[in-house]
Order: sequence, then structure tokens, then C-alpha cells
Amino acid sequence: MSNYQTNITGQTELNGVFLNGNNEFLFNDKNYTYEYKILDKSILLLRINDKNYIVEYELNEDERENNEFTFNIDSHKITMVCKNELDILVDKIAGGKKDKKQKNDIVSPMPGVILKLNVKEGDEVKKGDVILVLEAMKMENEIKAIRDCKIKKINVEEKKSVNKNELLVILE
Amino acid sequence: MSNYQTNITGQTELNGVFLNGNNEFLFNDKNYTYEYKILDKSILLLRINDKNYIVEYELNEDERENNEFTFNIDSHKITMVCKNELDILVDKIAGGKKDKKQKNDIVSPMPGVILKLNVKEGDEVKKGDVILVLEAMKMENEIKAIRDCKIKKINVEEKKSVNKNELLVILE
Amino acid sequence: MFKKILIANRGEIAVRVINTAREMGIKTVAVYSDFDKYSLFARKADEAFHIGASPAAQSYLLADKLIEIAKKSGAEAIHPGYGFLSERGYFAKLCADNGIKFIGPSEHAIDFLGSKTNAKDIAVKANVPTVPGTHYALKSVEEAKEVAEKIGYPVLIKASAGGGGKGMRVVNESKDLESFMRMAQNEARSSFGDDSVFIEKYVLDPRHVEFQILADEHGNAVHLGERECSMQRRHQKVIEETPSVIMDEALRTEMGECAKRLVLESGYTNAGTVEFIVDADNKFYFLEVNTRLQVEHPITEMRTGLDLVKEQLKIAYGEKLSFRQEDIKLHGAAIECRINAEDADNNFMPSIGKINYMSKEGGNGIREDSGIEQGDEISVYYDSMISKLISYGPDRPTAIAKMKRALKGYKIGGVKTNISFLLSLLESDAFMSGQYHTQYIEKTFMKEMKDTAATKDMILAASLASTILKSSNGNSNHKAVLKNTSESKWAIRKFDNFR
Amino acid sequence: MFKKILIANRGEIAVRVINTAREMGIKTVAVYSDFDKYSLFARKADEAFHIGASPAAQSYLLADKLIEIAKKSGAEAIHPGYGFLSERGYFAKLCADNGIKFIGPSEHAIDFLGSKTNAKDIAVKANVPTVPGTHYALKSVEEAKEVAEKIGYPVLIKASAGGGGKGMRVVNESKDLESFMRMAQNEARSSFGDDSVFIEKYVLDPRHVEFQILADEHGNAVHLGERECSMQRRHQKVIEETPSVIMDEALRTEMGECAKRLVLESGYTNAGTVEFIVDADNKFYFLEVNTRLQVEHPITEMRTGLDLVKEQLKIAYGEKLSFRQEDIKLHGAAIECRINAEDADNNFMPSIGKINYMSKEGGNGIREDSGIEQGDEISVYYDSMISKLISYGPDRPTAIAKMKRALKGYKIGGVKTNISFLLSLLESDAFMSGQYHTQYIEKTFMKEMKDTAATKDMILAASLASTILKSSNGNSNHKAVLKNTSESKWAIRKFDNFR
Repeated sequence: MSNYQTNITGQTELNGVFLNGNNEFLFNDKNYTYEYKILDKSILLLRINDKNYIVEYELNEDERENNEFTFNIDSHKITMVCKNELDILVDKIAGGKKDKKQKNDIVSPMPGVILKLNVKEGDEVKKGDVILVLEAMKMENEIKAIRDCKIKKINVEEKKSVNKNELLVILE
Repeated sequence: MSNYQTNITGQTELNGVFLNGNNEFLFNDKNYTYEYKILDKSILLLRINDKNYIVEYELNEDERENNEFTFNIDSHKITMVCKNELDILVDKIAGGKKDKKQKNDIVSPMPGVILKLNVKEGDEVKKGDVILVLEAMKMENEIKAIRDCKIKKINVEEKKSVNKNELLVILE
Repeated sequence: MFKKILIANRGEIAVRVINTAREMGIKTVAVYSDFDKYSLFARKADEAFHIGASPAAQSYLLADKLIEIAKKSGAEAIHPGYGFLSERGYFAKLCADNGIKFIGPSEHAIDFLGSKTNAKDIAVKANVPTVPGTHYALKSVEEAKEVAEKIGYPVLIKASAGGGGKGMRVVNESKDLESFMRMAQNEARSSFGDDSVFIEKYVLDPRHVEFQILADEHGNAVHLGERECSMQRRHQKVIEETPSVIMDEALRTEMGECAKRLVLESGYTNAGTVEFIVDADNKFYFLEVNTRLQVEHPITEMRTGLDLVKEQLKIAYGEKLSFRQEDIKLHGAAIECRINAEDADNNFMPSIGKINYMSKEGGNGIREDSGIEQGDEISVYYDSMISKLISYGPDRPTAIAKMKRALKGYKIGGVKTNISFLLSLLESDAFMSGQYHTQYIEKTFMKEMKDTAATKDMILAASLASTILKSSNGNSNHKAVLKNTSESKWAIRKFDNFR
Repeated sequence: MFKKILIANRGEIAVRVINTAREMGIKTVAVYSDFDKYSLFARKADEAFHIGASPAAQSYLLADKLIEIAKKSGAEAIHPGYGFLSERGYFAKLCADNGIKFIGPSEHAIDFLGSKTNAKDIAVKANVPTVPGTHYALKSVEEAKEVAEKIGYPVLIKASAGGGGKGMRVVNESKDLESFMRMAQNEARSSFGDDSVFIEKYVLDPRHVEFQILADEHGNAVHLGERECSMQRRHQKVIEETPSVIMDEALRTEMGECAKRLVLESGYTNAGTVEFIVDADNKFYFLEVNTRLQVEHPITEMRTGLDLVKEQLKIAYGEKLSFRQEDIKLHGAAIECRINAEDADNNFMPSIGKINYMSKEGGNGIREDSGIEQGDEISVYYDSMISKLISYGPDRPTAIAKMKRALKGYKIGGVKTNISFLLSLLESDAFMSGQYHTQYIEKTFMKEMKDTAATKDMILAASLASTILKSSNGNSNHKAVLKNTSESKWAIRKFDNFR
């Protein structure tokens, strides 16, 4: 299984990638040579046709499950969807209906104190709305809704200290 | 077994070290606290009574077998003999006659070419005499006798390329 | 000179002070919290004493404990760095009472200049321009109206006890004054338990320009030129540079002399910074005094050739300044970027974790002041600054080119950073032209900033990278090693902490 | 300006050239041998092409291959760095023949000044002092005697084809001349197949002082002051500094003007260095010209504020120098130490291996030009330089203090280094006073250098360290982890090289 299909998240243009074991690959049917070195578990040196790319990537398990990969290349952020033959087959069978897994749990990204809680259970919030403010590392950090949604459950209250990864709010 | 005896190689003054599990030790019957962190396999951060020492050490198996440890502390080189109770007991039984293991094999420290061979089999050489000159990394490197000794066998000749760790000369 | 000093701080500024002390032959004593037991500054100091638990309130803020350790270790003086106890008059007093020299101004000078209203009094006395308005509590709405008419709208209502934007309101028209004043008072009462407010001319989109001062204990003071610190996000400086593009020799001399008069008037000694806001017409107003060394002091060092920590130590030891104002020569241009462990794409949320990988740029014109090495950790306990990257060149374009090169080559694995954000800020028209003010990032840059379209090359590289990562998920060998890479490092670390 | 250049070199100088090119917006093409596939410079360049096997003769010395890659990649110019092909006239010619700009002097200038006798001819023509003597082959012992009498003993007999001290003899008295001349001729014949020798005044314990030159293609030349490079071991520079303590403005101008006359006389362009030897009475004699950028160029950059690689690129592009001699201002003092992977306790044997750990000093006045990062390897194929550490301060004592601080804090794990050696050299009376010459290290320092007695503290620390290591040998847990530390790293590395 060496056939892959990539596209930038939200864009329709599809690219075909065919990996060849011999440090070669086809990109939209054009042949390229490549090599790579893992500099760190989140940094890759790619050399494609003798040109260097330092590719920084995020290790986001949720994204991975959705076949999404977020990269920083030359200070540009690019999120790529990459599907293999099986993924494409599954897509076809599902007729494009296969939903993305949604992330419903908002967990605390670090230990801190809940400074402000802007929502109550049952509220409808829009993408970008500030759900709560977490004070940590001497900074006020706004936790925002990543999509339009409804607040299902709230596990914390203002002034409460929370640990890293503690479940704060559940979305519907 | 927490009793140790140390002395600087070649000097007679003996120090008693008693390691206590609780981050404490006795040095010549005086109590000290200590902590340490291994920064690298050859670099140790020692903190004794709140004072920092960066201790660089050589990983020389021959020395280790002779209970010798060579350190670089604040750019000073110190070679320490450290014996535990068993070592001291063995010394007593042997009546101080226990010889140091001698290193008789001279091996090439790196790949290179033998530029010059100053000895022949049977020669007597003095400590510091240049036995051969190895050209490597664009430099001429003199391999010297580390003690007075006799040349038992020579495995190489001038102009010959040698690999790292290749046996060059055997001493008697 | 002192034989031994204690550094009542951590991170990069502790390393910074250790460096200069070492160059001067002075022994250094570090204090460390639980978290910092083996942090870089605690490794580098000659001596390192445990001071308490990881939260600052249980360690770096323990004034009595600091004095105790200073005495125990035989340190003759204490350098407070910035933050923590550096601007606490009572700590300066506690040092003095215990016969330990505080490397900074006196208790009196700290408390005097640390209070905004006192400082404004002194500024007026020293004939330094201040923002028009009152700096006493307004008694009534009528009084407020009178003042506002005199200085002209827009005006700013500010809580006397305030800070952080709380109890603050901009009033554009006379008709809003009463209601906005009530709101400010209510907010001030609930936030600070004190509803007194005062009124000031509102300066729209000002620049923040500050002057570095050195004053010895013999009545001599010099200024070392300005620092342009208008690149701010939520009142935090992001990029600082010197010189400021708005500055000419006349304005520099005028502002510098103001700054000197101010510190001489107040009996201030040691290093300090006089901050001004500057409006679009280059009219400047005294803002406040920072009675300590500042984060951005290195750019002044690059442009003057001085070592400010060395000057601090000499002044604290009672030496006279070894130069006069006319000896100070300003050369070239310097820029500082604060590299922070934060997720610039996610509201600058601090990013904590172990720095697994660091690849840095050095060479001609690059200086780095860092408190972190590969293998070290960013914790929740302290601020998220990884390092200060400083570039220096004969002129501003060269310094910018060097900084861009240094940022592009700076790669950090293990935490997210603001490096890409800094780069796009440096590349903005506003920064390139020097035409920016303190509201620029929030009012303009954050709104206009968007990902430029990916080039074909980037799409190619991202496609291949995603394919490699995707295929390695199915390749047990590859996956195992990717995992191992991190796991084995953690195993090592676990052992390192074993004792 | 050029859009893209190729760098026909590796290691730190390749990184150095990439940095400046990037700051100027010029794309860079690296070439790498098998060993250097993922070396720092090959990672940093915009493009990286494989050139051949690890030994230089099969990679970096392949002139035709370099031209081929330059053409393939669209590079308009080639920077040769130092070493390798940088002083090969035929390579400059090959570039020119292929329409690629060689960033350096012309073939003619390289070959002309690269030959010692030609260079001496030009020096004489340009009225630059040369060491008295002949520079043509001596026909007879009688002729030699005549010359020796004229210039006065001691004299030096040198092989015309010589180098590396072979075929060289110092003659102190007339009676030894004949036998020593025969010996020199015999040695020259067996070493170089050419027994012609010449005779020169022998300068006892000279200093090595060199002048940096920039010459454009429009007939303009400036000198950028001197570099004192007398700290040498086996003709290798160990520490370089500027200014030299022997220099005053008059001598600097005199020597600098000599250097300029010499390059102008020869039609030399781009950056170059004119080397002199200086005797105890500050009499100076032309030694040779290095027709390329030198390892120690950064100290000149620190003191002039210039970027020499930038100047090289501008000159190669045909630009005129943007400054005249009187615009060059020399500020402060700079020192460079070459950090080498070598065992200073064992006759400076090169030390090869993987750099497992690097802890470095930065901050005020410290610059590092390095081609190595933590995790990289020192191989047998190339020289053993790890990095160039450069300190800069307003005066010599400050620059020395900074360098000592930087060396003391510089820790490298995995290979042996000369750091302790450099430190003790810096701390020697000779260096502190500036009173040293090219023979100082070998004649005096190496003989007098001995370990100072260990302090009580050191004995305490070494005792505890040896006890910890000894006890961990018996502690299987500890031992296992110590082993794992290295093994797991190797496992990672192995994978890294997997593709």
C-alpha cells in the first residue's frame, strides 16, 4: 500500500503521492528523490530533489485519527489530510458521510486556577467564544470554543484550582 | 560495603570515605551532604555542602580495573585511586605485592597511515620515547611509550594503513 | 570589589549575573526551588542552596530565607534580578538592616518611584513632562468635568490603586463622563477595595520609549540612550530595539536629560529605566520608573559596549561612574526578541514540557541570553521565557536581517514557541518601516495576520511529510523507534532525578 | 547581487558563509560527502547535493564535480571557504572558464602570491621589507658564505621547494655553514626531489602578525588592522587576538600600508591576509599572503563591525568598497580560541567520536562560530576543529575575562578537547602580558606547564566522585542505567541513519 492522497485541510485540490522504496516518490505523477532525517520527535529534515525542508510537526493524536497532520514549514502553518488506499475506500463506501471524530472534552492544558467561567450548562456558544479563563504561569489564558456547540456539563467553578488534563467542560 | 579509601595516584596520603545512603558522606571523619546529577556519561555535577563541582571523567576500562579514576575538575587533572573494603583486604593479603595490570598492546587510536616506525623488535625504550608516528586527520601523531619497556613484537610497517584499534606493537 | 554575591532570582537573569560576576572574579551563590534543583543557573553558580518548594511564594519570594542563606554562605551583596523581590522596598531594607548590600536603589528610592503618584510628583518637580491631568483622587463629577474640559477630550479615568487595565475607562465626550466615572469607581471598588479615581489626557496609540539610566552613590548619573519597546501584546514587550526610528539627537538629549533629572531629583542610585509614552507628534510624557535591571537591557549593552551588570556591581560597591555623559558613544542597531514557550496559534497559551531538541544560530552579530539548555524543562511555576535572542549590526536593516536569520534557524523540540509569530512580526510593514505603536499588535497585526498561501514547494514537502508519518504509523518498526526516541530519553531523565 | 551561491566547503566555514548569504537574501547550495550527509552545514543550506565519498580527495577536492553541481543548481558563484580548493589557482580558472564567479582573487593572483619566491619579488617591488637573504637557489657553498657574511649570522638555510620544516637548518657560525648546507640539500632532495636551497637571515623567536586586506575590482584596497597570531603549536594557530600588544598607531599604519601596496602591486582582489614576522625590536618582514578568508577572520569583524563574507560577496559581484581607509574605525579587543577535539594530555592526538553533550556559554561579548551541534560527530576524515569561540570587550583584560568565563563553562561530552589547555594558556604570564612569540608554546609553555597541586576541595570532590563511580560498578541498577544512557542514544542514532 504505497498510494496516498493528500490535500490541504479545507481545500479541494487533491495530490497523489506514491512512495517508492528506493528513496523516490511520485507527486502528481512527477518523479522526485527524497531523503529524511528525524532531528527530533517533532522535527524532520526532508531533502527533496536536493532541496532542504525543515518540517516541524505537531503530535496531535486527535488529528492523526482524522488523517490530519499539522506542519510548520518555513514559518508557515499547513494542515494536510493524508489518506491511504484503505481510507479512500472507506470514504467511498461511507459515501463521504464518515464524520470526523469530534472532541467533546475540554481539559486543562496546565495546572492553574479558574479565574472566570463565562458559560453555564445548556448554553450555546459560537466558535471563538471564551468559555473560561485559566490563570497559570502568571498569565490569564482564555480557553475558547473550537466550534459552534452546546455546553453539556461543567465540572469546575470559579476560583477552583485544577490540575493538568483535568476535565473542565464537556461539549455536546 | 560503604567504606572506601582514596588517594591521588602516586601520593601516599590516604582519605577515608564513608557513603551514607541519606545523601551524606564522611570524608576523613567529617560529615558532608551531597547530591549529584549525571549530565553526560562522562560529566557529573556534584554538589557537596551546597558547592557545585563539574567533574569530567574518563571512561578508561584499564584504569578502572586498577581502581584508578581520572578526573578533570576546574581544568585540573586528578587521578584518584579508590579502593573498597575488599580491595584493601586483597592488598593486605598480597602484602602490597599485587601488581598493577600492565597494558602491553599498543593499538591505533584512529584510522591512519604509519608514517614512521622508530623501533624494531627487541629494542629497549624509555617512557616518553616516540615509538611510531601515525598520520591521521592531516596531522602527524606521535605514539609514545607510556613506561620503560622492551619491544616484543611489531605488527606494522611504514606507509601501512591501519584501522582504528588495530594492534600495532606489543610490549614486553 | 565584592568577593561573593547571592543572586535572588532564577533562569536567564541568574545566568546573566553569574556570567559577569565570574568575569569580575566574584563568587556566586544561587538559590533554587525544588523544581530548579539542577536548572542551568543552579548548575553554573559556584554555590547553590535550596530555598523552598517550586511555587515562587514558597521559594524566591522568601525574603528572610534569602537573608539567611546570604549570611550562611558569606555573600556580601544580593542581586535581585528582575521580577520577584527586585522592586520591593522592604527587601532592600531587610538587606540593609542585615549588613548585606542590595544591588539596586535604596528602599526609599524604590518606594518613592514605585508609587505612580509619588513618581509623578517628582517628575513635575524635576520639570519632566507628565500626561496632563490630576494625580489625586477626584472628589466629584463636577471636578472631573472641569479637569476634562481643561485638558481636552479624550480623557482617561484611572483607578488610583489600579493596574492591569482594571478601573480604567476612555471618555471621548463630555456627556459620557459621569456614567463612565461611576463605572470606573465601581470596578475599582470591587477590584481594589478603593474607589478613588483620577483623570488624565488619553494618549491615542502611543509609543513606549524608555531610557536606561546609571546613577552612582556620589551624585553622578548618565543615560545610555533609548529603547523602543512599543511592540507589545497585552502589555508584555515582545520585540525591543535601539535606536528608535523616531529619535534624533535633539530628542534623545531632551528625553535623556529628563530621565537624568528625574533620578537625580529622587536620590535614585544604580541601574534604572525611565519609561515614557510618546504620541504621534513625538511629544513625550513620563510614564513610570522601573527600579531594577530590565529584561531588554542587552540591546543597550550592544549599542554602548557596556556591561550593565558590571556597572551595577561597581555602583553597589560604592564606586564612581568611570565615564561621563559625553563619553557614552552609541554605535549600530540592536534588536531583542523574547523566545517564549507559548502556542502563538492558540491565544499564546503557555506551553510546558521538556526541551528535547534545540538547534540554534550563532555567528556574527548574534547574542543569546538563555537560562535553558537542551534537556531542560519549561514548568508551570515560572514564566515561559526560553531565551532572549539579540542581534546587532552597524545599522537597523542589518540587525533585522541577522535577527530573521537567527529566528529562521532556531528550532526547538518539545514545546511550542512564538518563533514563527516573531518572524512574521519582523516581516510586517510596520516593523520594517519602524512605524508602530503599543496598540499595533492587538489593533492591527493580530487582525490582519493570516496564513499566506502555501507555496507549491511547501505543499510538496507537507504531502511527503504527511505520507511518511502516515506510512510509519503502519510500520511497526518505525513506530517503535519513534516511540523509543522519547521513551528512552525519559528513562534517562528519570534516573537523573533519582538522587 | 548574486541570487544563489555554492559553498565548496564544509563545517563551520560553510555555516559561516550560509549565515551571511541568508542575511543578504542569497540562496545557498551545499555539497556534502557521505559522512556529511546530515552535517549541520548540509542541513542549514537551502539545497544540498551529494558530491562523493568521505575522504576529501573523493569529494570536496573534486573541482569538476563542483562545477557540475554549480551549473545544475543554478549557482552563479562559488565560495571556496578556507582549505580544500581555496588557494588553487586552477580552480579559480575552472570557475571563470565555466562562467561561474569565484569568490576570491583571480587565478593569476593566487598563483602569483601563492608562490613564496614570486610573492617575495612583488614585496621587494612594492617596497615591503622582506627577510634579508637570497630567494634564488644558491649555486655554491662559496656563494652561501658570501651571502651569510653580508646578512650576518644566525642564518637559515631553506629548501626552495620546502615546507613543514623539512630541508631547513639554522646556522649560527660560519664554520657550520658547509656541512649544514649539505644536510639541507640532502634532505630537500629526498623529500622534494629538488635540492635547491636558499639562505635567509634567521629571525629568532619572531611574532606572527598579519593584516586583513580587502581589495575591490576597481583598484581600491583597505587594511582592517592586524591580528596577533603568535600563539602557535607546530605551526598551527591556537589563539588569535586583535589588537596586538606590540602595535601602536604608527606601526599599524606602516605595516597596513605595506600590506596594501603589496596587494595593489599584484592586482589582488577580494579578501586576503598579508602575514609578517616581527622580531623583538618590532622590525617586521613580509612572510606570505593567504589568498582567501582565514579561520581567524571573526576577531577582525568584532573590532571593525564589518562582515567580511558580505564584503567578499560584494567585491565578487563587482561592487566598489563602500568605505575608505579613514572610515575604518577599530574598537575594543577580540580573542579567538579554536576548540579542537584533541587530547591535550596525550600529545594533542585527535579525538574522534560522537558529541553526546554540549553545554555552552553565551551572553554579553561571546560569539561562537561552530559547525557542530550536540549529537553530531567528529570523524577521522576532516580536521578536528569543533568550534571557534570568540570574545569581545572594550579592552584586552575584559576580552580575556570573557574568554576565560566562556571556556570554563564550555563542557563537551563524547570527545576530548583542548579546552583546559586553552585555559591554562590564557592564564599564563606570557599571554596575560602579551609578551609571547611563535616559539613560546613549544619552547617554554609545554615544558613549564605542569599540573598545579590539587586543592583540598578538588581532592574532596574527586574522592567522592571516584567513590560514586566505584560503588556504581557494583550496583547493577546504576551500572545498567549508565550503560543505557549511551546505548539508547546509539540506538536512536542508528535509526536516524537508517535511511
